[in-house]
This record gives sequence, C-alpha cells and structure tokens, in this order.
Amino acid sequence: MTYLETIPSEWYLILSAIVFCIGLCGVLIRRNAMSVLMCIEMMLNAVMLLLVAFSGYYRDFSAQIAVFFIMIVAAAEVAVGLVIFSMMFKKTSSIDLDDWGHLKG
Amino acid sequence: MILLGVILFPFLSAIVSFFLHSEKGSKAWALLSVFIEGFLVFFSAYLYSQAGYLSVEIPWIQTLGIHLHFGVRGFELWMMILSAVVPAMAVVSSSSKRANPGSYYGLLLGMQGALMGLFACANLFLFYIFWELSILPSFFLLMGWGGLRKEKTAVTYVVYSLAGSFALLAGLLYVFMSGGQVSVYGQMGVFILFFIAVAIKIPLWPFHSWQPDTYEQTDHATTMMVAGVLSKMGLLGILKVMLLFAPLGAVFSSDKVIGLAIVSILYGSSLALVQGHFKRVIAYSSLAHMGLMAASLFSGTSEGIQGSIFQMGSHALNVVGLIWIGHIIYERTGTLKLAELGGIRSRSPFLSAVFLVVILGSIGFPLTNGFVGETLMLFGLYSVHPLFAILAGLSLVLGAWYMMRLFQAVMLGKGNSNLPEFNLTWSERIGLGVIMVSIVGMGIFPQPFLDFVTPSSFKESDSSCTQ
Amino acid sequence: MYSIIILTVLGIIGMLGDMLPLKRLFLPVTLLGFALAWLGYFFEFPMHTSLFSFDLISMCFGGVMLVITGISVITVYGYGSFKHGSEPPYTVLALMIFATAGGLLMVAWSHLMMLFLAIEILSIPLYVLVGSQGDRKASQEASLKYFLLGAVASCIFLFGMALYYAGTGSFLLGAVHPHSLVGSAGVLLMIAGVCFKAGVVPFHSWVPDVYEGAPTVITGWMAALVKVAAFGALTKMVGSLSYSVWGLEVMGMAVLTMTLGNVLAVQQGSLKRLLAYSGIAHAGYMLLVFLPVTETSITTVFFYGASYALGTLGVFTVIHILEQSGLSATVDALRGLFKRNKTVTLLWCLSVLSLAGIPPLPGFFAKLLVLMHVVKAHHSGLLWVTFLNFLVGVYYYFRLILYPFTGGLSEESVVLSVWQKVGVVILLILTWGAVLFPEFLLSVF
Amino acid sequence: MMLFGMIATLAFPLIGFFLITLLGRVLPRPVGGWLACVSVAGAFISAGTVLLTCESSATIGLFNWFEVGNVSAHFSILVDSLSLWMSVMITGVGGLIHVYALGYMKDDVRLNSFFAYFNLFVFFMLVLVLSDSFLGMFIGWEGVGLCSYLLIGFWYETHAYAIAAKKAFVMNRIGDLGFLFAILMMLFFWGTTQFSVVFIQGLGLGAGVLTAMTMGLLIGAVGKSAQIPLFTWLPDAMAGPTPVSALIHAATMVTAGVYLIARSHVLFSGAPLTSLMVVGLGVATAVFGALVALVQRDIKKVLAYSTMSQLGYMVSAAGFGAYSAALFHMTTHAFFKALLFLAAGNVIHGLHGEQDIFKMGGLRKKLPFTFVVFLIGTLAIVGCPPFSGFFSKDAILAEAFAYSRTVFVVLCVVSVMSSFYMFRLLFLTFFGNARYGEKHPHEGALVMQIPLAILAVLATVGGCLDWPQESILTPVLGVTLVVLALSGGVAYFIFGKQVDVLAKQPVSMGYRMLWNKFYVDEVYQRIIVGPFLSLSRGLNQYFEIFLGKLDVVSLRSVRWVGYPFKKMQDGNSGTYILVMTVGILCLLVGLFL
Repeated sequence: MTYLETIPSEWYLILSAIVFCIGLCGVLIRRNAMSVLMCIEMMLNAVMLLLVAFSGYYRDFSAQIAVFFIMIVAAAEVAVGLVIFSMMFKKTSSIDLDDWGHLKG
Repeated sequence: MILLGVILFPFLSAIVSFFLHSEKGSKAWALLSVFIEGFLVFFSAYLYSQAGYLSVEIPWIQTLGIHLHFGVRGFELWMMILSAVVPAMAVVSSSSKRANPGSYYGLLLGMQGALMGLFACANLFLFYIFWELSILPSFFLLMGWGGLRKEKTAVTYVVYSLAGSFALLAGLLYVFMSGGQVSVYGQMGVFILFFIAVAIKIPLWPFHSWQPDTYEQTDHATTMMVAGVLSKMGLLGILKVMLLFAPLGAVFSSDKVIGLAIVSILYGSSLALVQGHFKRVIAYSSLAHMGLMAASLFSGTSEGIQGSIFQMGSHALNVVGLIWIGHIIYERTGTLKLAELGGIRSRSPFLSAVFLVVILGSIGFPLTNGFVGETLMLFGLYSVHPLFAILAGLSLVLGAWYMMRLFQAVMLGKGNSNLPEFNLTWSERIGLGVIMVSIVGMGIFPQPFLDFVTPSSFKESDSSCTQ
Repeated sequence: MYSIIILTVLGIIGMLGDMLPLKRLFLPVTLLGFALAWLGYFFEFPMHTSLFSFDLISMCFGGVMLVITGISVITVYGYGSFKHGSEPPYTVLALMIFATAGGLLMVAWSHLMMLFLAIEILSIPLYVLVGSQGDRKASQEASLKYFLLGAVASCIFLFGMALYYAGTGSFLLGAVHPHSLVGSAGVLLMIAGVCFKAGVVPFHSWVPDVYEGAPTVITGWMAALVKVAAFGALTKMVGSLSYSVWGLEVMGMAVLTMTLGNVLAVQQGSLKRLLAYSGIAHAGYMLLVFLPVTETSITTVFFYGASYALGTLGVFTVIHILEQSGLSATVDALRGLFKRNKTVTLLWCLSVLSLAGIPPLPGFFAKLLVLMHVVKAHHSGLLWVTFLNFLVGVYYYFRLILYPFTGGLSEESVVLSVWQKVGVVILLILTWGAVLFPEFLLSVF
Repeated sequence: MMLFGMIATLAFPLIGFFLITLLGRVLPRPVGGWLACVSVAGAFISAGTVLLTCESSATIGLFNWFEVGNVSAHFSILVDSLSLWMSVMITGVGGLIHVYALGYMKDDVRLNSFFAYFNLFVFFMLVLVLSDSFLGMFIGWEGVGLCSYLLIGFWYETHAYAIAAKKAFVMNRIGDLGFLFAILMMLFFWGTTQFSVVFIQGLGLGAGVLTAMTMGLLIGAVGKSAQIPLFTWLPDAMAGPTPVSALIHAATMVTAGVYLIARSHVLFSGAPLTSLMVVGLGVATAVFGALVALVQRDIKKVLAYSTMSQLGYMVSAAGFGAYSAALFHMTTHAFFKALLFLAAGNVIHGLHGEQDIFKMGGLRKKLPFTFVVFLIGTLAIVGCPPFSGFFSKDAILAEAFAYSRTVFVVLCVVSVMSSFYMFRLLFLTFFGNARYGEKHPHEGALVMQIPLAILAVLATVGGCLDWPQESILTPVLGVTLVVLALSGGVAYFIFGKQVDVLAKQPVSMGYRMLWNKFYVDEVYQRIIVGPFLSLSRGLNQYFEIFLGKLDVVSLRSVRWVGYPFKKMQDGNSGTYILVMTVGILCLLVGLFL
C-alpha cells in the first residue's frame, strides 16, 4: 500500500473542489485581466489534481495522459488570452475589465 | 392529374411573372395565366361532373406521413371556380400603371395557387400549409402596394392570421397525435382550437379588428382577393375540417356559435352605417354577410348549408363588383371618402346602374343572387330557432339602409363640380357588364349552381380526409 | 480521421498562403478540400475506437458544418476581395478551416477528452476571429468576453469530466451508469459546459455581445457552426446518459431559454442583437427535443440545426452586404431594400420567414417536428409555452420583414461582388431545395 | 288564348323597359315616352281580352326557380277574377297616367329613364298581382319598392328628394322583413308558398302559428300600404313628380297591402286576433290621415293624407271580412284619386311648381277644365250619390254597420272630415281671391287633358260596376246628402269668399299638433334612429380602437416582463460569469430534488 492509498479518495475530491471554487471566486472578484487569467489557470490545476488522484485510485493511467492534453490546451488558451490582453492594453492602456463594458442591452 | 395542374400552374406562372419587368408584358402574362387557370378549373369541373370524384395522391414526406393528397368534392370545386374567377376580375380590373408590376402579379397568382391548393387538399397537413401560405402573398401585397397606414395594418393582420393558424396547428397536432379518432372530451378542445382559427379568418365579431384596416389599406386587387376568397377559406374550414374532426363539438356548441355569428351580423351592419370610407363600409358589410353564412353553416339543415355555400359564390361576386367600382371611382377622383364623393350618377349613368344592381345583389333583392342565398340561409336559421331568423333578418333592413346610404353618398346629389370627366374604358364596361349579368342570371336561374353543391357531395367526404 | 486530417492540411496551406504561389487558386482548393473531407467519411465509415467514433450522426452533422463553412468561405472571400483589393484574406480563411475541424471533431468523439479538445479547437480560432477587426473597439471587447467566458466554461466542462471520471472510473459515456452523486454532478457540469457553446439561458450572456461585436462576416458563420456543433455534441452525450439525471434541469433550461430569448428579442433595436436573442430562442426550441430522447429526436435536431443554419447564414449575409454599402446594422438599414435590390430582399424574406417557421419553408417543418415531439411526450403545459413563444417570435420576425418594404433612405442599388452573388445564389438554391425536397434531409436517420 | 294573353300582359312592360333603357340614347325624346305608353296599352288590351273572354281560373307555370332539399319555389301566373281585375285596373290607370306623364314631363332632360322606370314599375306590379305563390308575390313586392325608390328620387340632384327616396325604401324594407318571415314559416311548414297548397293546409295549423304568420303578412301590408306605424314615408314620397305620386302612391302600389290581405283572406279568417288588429290599424290610420289632412298647406300632401285615410278604410274593410267591398272601394279610389292627383298636377304645372294652396285661389276662371275635373273628383271622393265614391264607401259603411257600431260611427266621422278637407282644398285653390301673384296659369296640353277626361268619366260611372242591393240605397242616400250639404256649406263659408286666408289659420296647440303630423317623424328620429346611430358611432370610436389596441397592449406586457432581464445584460463580464455560476448552482441543486 503506497503512501498515496492511505489517504481516502474523498479528500482529494474535496481539495480539488475547494481549489476550483477559489479559482472561480478569483475570476468573479478580480477586476484585473491578468489575475483573472491566473485564476482560470488555478481552476485547471484543480481539475488536473483530481484526475491524477483518481487515476492512481483506479490504477488506470489514461487519466494522466488526459492531464497532458489539459496542460497543452491551457498553454494555448493562455497564449491567446495574452494576445487579446495586449491588444486591449494597446487600445486603452488599461486591462481593467470594468472599462470594457460598452456592449450591453 | 388535372387537379395537380390546377394547383401548380398558378405557382409556375407566378415565378415567371416575377422576372417580367415591363408593365404591358407582366399584365398580359397575368391575364393569360389567369385565363388558362380558369380553363383548367372549368375542365376539371366538367371532369368532376362526369366522374363524380377527382383525386390525386403523391408521396411527399414519408417520415411525417405527409403526402400530397388532393381530393375534390362538389362545394370545393365551387370554391375553386370562385378562386379562378375572382383573380381574373382582379387582374382585368387592375390598371397597369404601378411600381414593379411583375412581382405584383406574381404575388396575386401565388395567392391564387395557395387558395386552389387549400380548396383541393384532402389531407389535414396540406390544409394547414396552404392556410398559412395564403397569408404571405396578401401580407407582401399589403406591404408593397398598400396605403399610408400599411405598417400598422400589416402587423395586426399578420398577428391575427398567424395566431389563428397556430390554433389550427395545435388542433391539427392533437388530431394527428390521437390518430384521427378524437375522444369526446378531446373533440371539444379540438373544436375550440379550430373555431378560433376559423373565427379569425371569417372573421366573426370579436376577432375582426384586422378586417376594416386591411380592406382599407390594401389596393383593390388584394382587397378583392381577401374579401372575395380568403374570407371563404374560414367558412370552408368549418365544412371541411370542423364538421369532420369535431362533429360532437360542433353539435354541442352550435347555438353558441350561431349566437356569436348573429352578434357579428348586427355589429357589422350597424357599424357599416357610420363609416366614412367606401371600403370600410364594404368591410363591415362583408363582416355581416360572413356572419350570416357562418351561422347558417352551423344550422345543420341541408338547405341552410347549401344556401350558405351558394351565398359564398354570390357574396364574392357582389364584393368584387363593389370593390371594382370603388377602384374605378378612386382612379378618377383620387378619393374614397364618402364626404368628398357625390354626383357621379350624372357623370356616368352606366356605372351607377351597375352599382345599383350590385348593391341590390348584396342586400338580397329578389331576382338577384343574394336573395336565393339569403332566403335559404334564413330558412336554415329559422329551423334552428325563429328568433335567430328575425335577428338575422334585421341585417336585411340594416343592409338596405347602409347600402342605400352608400349609393346616395357616392352617386346622387350635386357632387363637387371639379370632378374630372367619367368615361369607362372598354375593359371596365365589359367586366362590369359581365358582373351585372351574372348577378341577375344567378338570381333567376340558381338551380344549376345549387345542383353543384348538393349535400350528396358530403357523403363521400368521410373517407378522404384522414391522412 | 481522414476529414480532420484533410482540413488541418488545408488550414496549414492557408496559413502559408501568401508564400505559396496559389493567389487565385486558394478558394477552389478550399472548396475541393471540403468536398474531399466529406468524402473522407465514406472511406472509414463506421469507425468506433476508444477515442473517436465516426458514425451516421458525425457524418450528417459534419456534412452540414462543411456546407456552412463552404458558403461562409465564399462570402468571406467575396467580402475580402471587395475590401482589400485582390489579396484574399488567408489568415481568416485558415482559422475558419481549423474551427470547422474542431466542429467535426465535436460530433465524432467517444472519449470525453476528445470532446474537450474539440471544444477548444473550435473555440480558440473563434476567439481570434471575433477580435480580428482590430480597429473596432467592440470587436476587441467581444473577443475579450468570449475568451473569458469560454475559458471559464471549458474549466467547468473539465471539472465535470473529472468528477465523472472520479465517479465512474472511465472516460467513455454510457459504459457505466453513474450511480454516485459525484458522477451525476460531473454529468451535469459537462452538459453545462456544452450548453454554454449552444447559448442556453444560464450561459447565454456572451451570445448578444459577441454577435454584435464580432465582424458580421464571421458572426453568421460562427452562429450557425457553433450551434450545430454544440447540439451535435449534446445529442451524442445525452443519448447515452440516463434521463433521470439531467431531465428536469434541461427542461427548465429549455423553457427559460425560449421565453427569455423571445422576450428580449422583442425589445432589440440593433439587428445583430435581435438575431442573437432569436438564436437563443431557437436553442431553447432545439433543447425541447431532448425531453425525453426518442428515435425521432436525432432527426429533429439535425433538421432543425440545418434549417436554422441556413436561415442564419442567409440573414447575416444580407446584413454584411448592407454594411458593405455603408449602412449601420440597425433595423433602419433595411428600409427600402425592396426598391434597391430584389434578390437580396428575396433572400432576406425567405431566411427570416424560415426562422419564423412559416410553411412551406424548412423552418416550418423543423418547428412541426419539435411540436410533434413535445405533443408525443404529453407535456401539454410545455406545448402552450412553446406556442406562445412561437407567436412572440412571429411578431418580431414579421417586423423585420416590414422594413424592406417601407420608405427607403437612399435609392442607389446595393452592389455585390462576384463571390457574394455566388454565395447568395447558393443560399437561395439550398432554401428552395429544402422546401421542395425536405425528404432528403429527414430520411437520413 | 289565355296563356298567350297573360304572358303578353307580363311581357309588354318588360320589353318596353329593356327597349327604352337599351335604346335610350338613340331614341329622340318623345319616342321613348310613346313606346312606354304603347307597351302599357298593349298590356291593358291583352289583360282586358283575357278578362272578357275566359271565365275559368287557371295557373300557367313559367319556370321553376330553385329546388333545394324540401324547399322549392316555382314562378307561375295565377289567372282568376281577382288577379285579372287587378291587372286590368293597373294597366288601365297606369296607361292613362303614362299618357298624362308624356305632357307633364315633356321638358325633363332624363325623360327616357323616367319612362323606363315607369314601365318597370308596371311590370313588377303585374308580377305582384299575377303570381300564384307568396315568393313570386315577394318578387313583385320588393320590385315595386325599388321602382318607387327610383321614381321618388328621380330628381336626385336635390338632397331632400334623395333622402325621401331612401326613407321610403328602408321603410318598405322593414315591411318586407315581416312578409319574408311569413314566407319562411310557410316554407318551414309546407316547403312551398303556392297559394293552392297554403290555403288548403293553412287552417290545419294551430291558432298561434297561424296568428304569427298572418301577423307577418300584416306587417308587410302595413309597410307597403303606409298604415299607422310605417306611414311616414308616404307624405315625403310626394317629392317625386306628380305622375309618380298618382300612379304609385295613389292607384297601385299602396293598394298592394290590401290586395295581400284580400288574397290571403283564408289565413286571416283563421286568425281572429290578427283581423282585429287589422281593423284597429285601418280605423286608426283613417282617423289619423283625415285629421292631419285638415290643416295641410301643400296640395299633394293633402291628397297623400287623404289616400292614407282611404287606405285605412280599405284595410279596416278587409279586416272585418268585407273583402269585395274593400276591393271595389280600391278600384273606385284608384280612379278618383288618380284623377285628383293629375288635376293637382295640372294646377302645379300651370303655376310653375307652386304647391302651397294658400298661394293659389280663384283658379276657376283661369283653369276651367281642371276645375270641372277636380270638382268631379272631389264629389266622387266625398261620396256624393251619383258618383262612384258614394257606392264603394257606403258598401264599406254597410259592412261596418253590420260588424260593430263603434267602427261604423268612427268611419262616418272620418267620411265627414274627409268631405270637409276636400271641400276646403277645392275652395282654397279654385275660389276666393287669386293669391298666386303674377304667375299666368294655363291649361295643360291636350295629351294631359284626355286622360283627365277619361278618368273623370270613370270616376262618375265607376259606381255601377258593383250595383249594391236596393235595401240600403234610399235611407243612406238622404243622410249622406244632408251631411255633404252641411260640410260643403261650412267649408265654403270659411274658405270660399274673398278672405285673407293667413288670418284664418288658428295658431292653437291643437293646430300645431296636427300640422306636424303629431310629431311622429320626430318621435321616430329621437327614439329609434338617433340612439341607434349614436350607439354605432360610439362602438365605432371606442370599441374598435379598444380592439385595435389589443396587440399593442400584449406587446407592451411582453416588453415589461422582459425588462429586468434586459438590465441583467449590463455588458460587464463579471456579471456574466456570476450568472453562469448561479446557473450551475441551480443545476447542482436540481440533483438533490
């Protein structure tokens, strides 16, 4: 019994849920675009954590390969996000999300 | 197969007409296609009188079980003749000076096609599809060539018509789902749904507020089609669909419907008395006439039903005549407001003579087509309850009153002298002459038309209308 | 896999476009590529592996997406050459091709990870395309919102997938029945993630802003493609999940989506926002089909998706033609169109009528199928709500049809470039084809 | 022979009508008129020959009209003494009036259309009289109403005349509704309205149903013969040219109601309540007409009210079963009332349209022939012994005497009053000082005088047609002579001599009441017509707009419902994500439900 199995799987579930919620609250509360991006990354990490934990639990390693996919996609998203933020900064020299609320109704 | 020809030909000629741009060319094409269509209808009428029953069936959408199933009975053929004659009158009477005539005549022909399809269809889905299809051309005609307040009128017209057709769709789905045999309780629900759809289209009293504006704003050819044939779709809806799919509902609530129809008769006649515009008077008078026809359809007596069907034809003829005369007056005086008209009789005795004959036809004067229909319908109502006959009879008196008021306001009196000279073109003289002669002719020899719509044609209807 | 491979190669060619010598040839090559991609399905037809499953659903939905992108590529090509002189807009086309590849993948997955990848492949090019009009502030704001909300939604989807994996131990849907609470929570979150793409109510907030902000050329294609792909994915997902888990929630979402979509659409002035909300309403109608999933519901979703796509493409093509001749995309831009260009008005009226569901246009049959489905499922309350929504829908659609016929601001006729004319003609042919032979699309399943 | 004769009678006026309308423009002016007179004369001759030659009554089937379910209507001619006699009278008197109209309407620009309508009227009247079913009669019934509309409103330029025509048509239409209701009952019970069928099976019905049916017929008769409730159109109908008033509103059309009651006497005898109504209405109309005629100033109005009162006579006679007396009085009345109207026409023609008798006087010397003829007519109408009026009126009085004392007394009073106003009319126009200013009255052309002469002869000789029994002759003779002398003397004393007539008019309450016809017109207007029109105007304004508002209201309510959601879409990406998270939370909560 490796050390890993001694911790019941529900705890990993709870941990990743907590991390996910923190990320979500970060996205809701922070007004700066960069911090929102960071919180999204945190949510992704929570998911990766959950996957790794349960792949160990089920002795099935396909979940870990899934984690690699998630990393790749997260990287792509961040790249695109940063491009969008840079264009925003060029336009209004501020990446505060409140300034970008003109499309409404 | 001729039935398919009758239904598809107007659509084809409509598509061709969309591409024509010259005024003369498009009117010539419209005239040609209308007469061909008339010939086709009369030929199929001849076939019907030989064979007794025409039907054609082609699969269209298997998955939904919809196939193009057209079957024609006596009264449907009568309506098809109607919807061949009225567009012919509309096209003949329309002067060719108008914006993009090609699409104008195309829409008219399209509407004719939709009506032909509706009258000939023997399948509930097709009935609904053609029911909605007939709304579109009238909407576009109203939008393209309507009067000043056409936007508001168009919106009201569409909202009412489509609300009606949604009710029809709901009823139709219910019947479809329960596979044709609707439970007793279900028939009440289906009846109410169908009744709403039909009451909006006829129109009956509470659902009629679209009618006066639409009649006033559309140009005369569309008004002829809407007043002449589209309103008969509602009545046909009663005959074809309600009496078949919700007979219990119809029997149970026939008194209530007749009561509503009589309210719309009295309401229509009394309001026609105080209208200030030529076409609005026609609108309210046809509201009254349609109410009488609907009431006698529900009377359940075969005379009443036959009288109502005959009256559909004669009312269409009278309304077309009235609107044509209104158009002639509008073209020469530029106005249809009763206050500004007057003294046309001294300018054109022929027009006033025709106008008088058409008025007599529409108020049910003996020796005109109106009388035969009105007597039979009042007889039908009498056999339900004498009080109904008396109340409906009031419409004869009120009818005489507002029609004579119309005649007097338009024709008699001095009239303002600056009205231009009134000479009718040859096509108008011939057309109006034909209308006058046919009104009196149908009045004196109605028997050939009445034989056309004998109740025997109802019998073989049960087999055909299920999917 | 052949179709996705072909599309990726095409995308790469597109990106290297300005270097390679195929200036004039690029559009025919793309269209040829799409045709080949669709043919590709037949070689490997029923391929079921642990990661992908190319079956009938993916072939049909894939076909519709290829047709959508084909038409949009033509109109974009026409718009591009009209705007920038002779240089065809390579990058835009390349991104569109990549997004279509994502779309194809979205209906051809069996492993949940592949579904996530497909969503990302579809979304990321869209974030860029939406923001492609750098000079307009609204386009940047739209892509920002789309990016943020898209990222959050994919996180939610992932979290759902992880929970599902935690609950059932496998990434294949339907293999194991998710008894556990965690598993069903995972299922719900996954459905939520995909519903975001479809524009269903709780997740609809991005739709109006992005449709208004994005360049019109892209909006039409995006609206059609994303909705068809999302509902394709939903059909596959929902087909293999037990109704009891998600039944109630989806019905609630469907009703909310319909009513909110219609109610808000009635109040809109700008054309694109109105069409965005009507798109939401259509998503609501399509959701109705999943209550419960029967053998006809797949046909209904497919036909509804196809007719909605056709209608939306038609409508947005007309809007961007109008914008091209210098008019703002508000309802008044339509005034007097009838006098200025008849074919464009015909396309406009046909597409709007098809969206409104007036017979004999395909929209009507789609509506009929949905209604028959609801009636069969005996939800009489739902039937009445649907009818009211259709009536409100008819009201604002017919208002759209009113404007071309009322007084016109300018009299000069609307000019179309060659390729745009081709695009309009193809759309008209497809609409009339769907009118005369709905059988073709209906009898597939 | 009879077949050909009857069809000719009907065909002549119709052919005349079509010829004149079709060739109207081509024909030179007088030829149209002569054509009309010839056609009516032809009809008279053929009707006369058939009356004289064949004795047996028969029905000639022309064509069956329509046959639907168990309702059928065939149009055929009934040839019996009553219908023949009526057709002879119509064509005879009509022909004379046609000839008179030639002269009277000579200078009217639309002469041809006038004579076309005249011929059409004679045709419809013949259809009414000759048809053998109530439906056939109904055709004639409404046809005559139409022709009276066209002829009353002949000078349609003046607005008042058009209004009078419309009023006549609508009021006739109300009567026709009652008649139609009776026809519907017949169709309902027996499927046809043939006289033969109806009269045989008529008595088989219950009293209630029969009363309702006869009530319908009565309403029709009242509408057409201008009895009490529906009479206000008759005085206004004087707006038409005088030959029209003579033919339609004196001799033929107004008698249609009496003919209807006479024709369906079987039904009326079976319904005692209705015949009581008939008598009551008849007597009331007679009294009312006589009273109002006492004070009228317009010569044609006086004659119109006298016609109404004489019609009251005939209707009441038909009411208490004296059908033959009623018909006899109708015939004689046709002669002398047509005579009086045409004579009045002469006077008006002479004075170039002046109709107010206060502006006439002393015409004895200027229009001797008209005076003589007018005198004969007056003597005939008041019932002076040798003239026809005496015989027919006393036949009715005899029957009334047998029926009930009160009716007899009232009718006598009415005949006294009628003699008083006739003499007043005579003296005011032909005696006293000439009050017509510098107009130069002159006798009408020869073509106007011959019909007058013939009618005068008929008015005197008419009495012998139905020589009453000896018994009632002598005592009644004395009484009437005394009464006549008395009333004539009083009238002469008041109006005869050189007197300033205007001072004579007492301005008492009673006078004003009579002058305004007991305000019946105003009552109708204020109680029935006015409120009805204001109701429909109100409906037209408020209810229609209310209905029109329905879709706007529904749209606004949809907008109101959607407004909070619209505010939710405030453009801030934060709120969007918040909405998403709330959505997800609700989804997850759904799990536990």
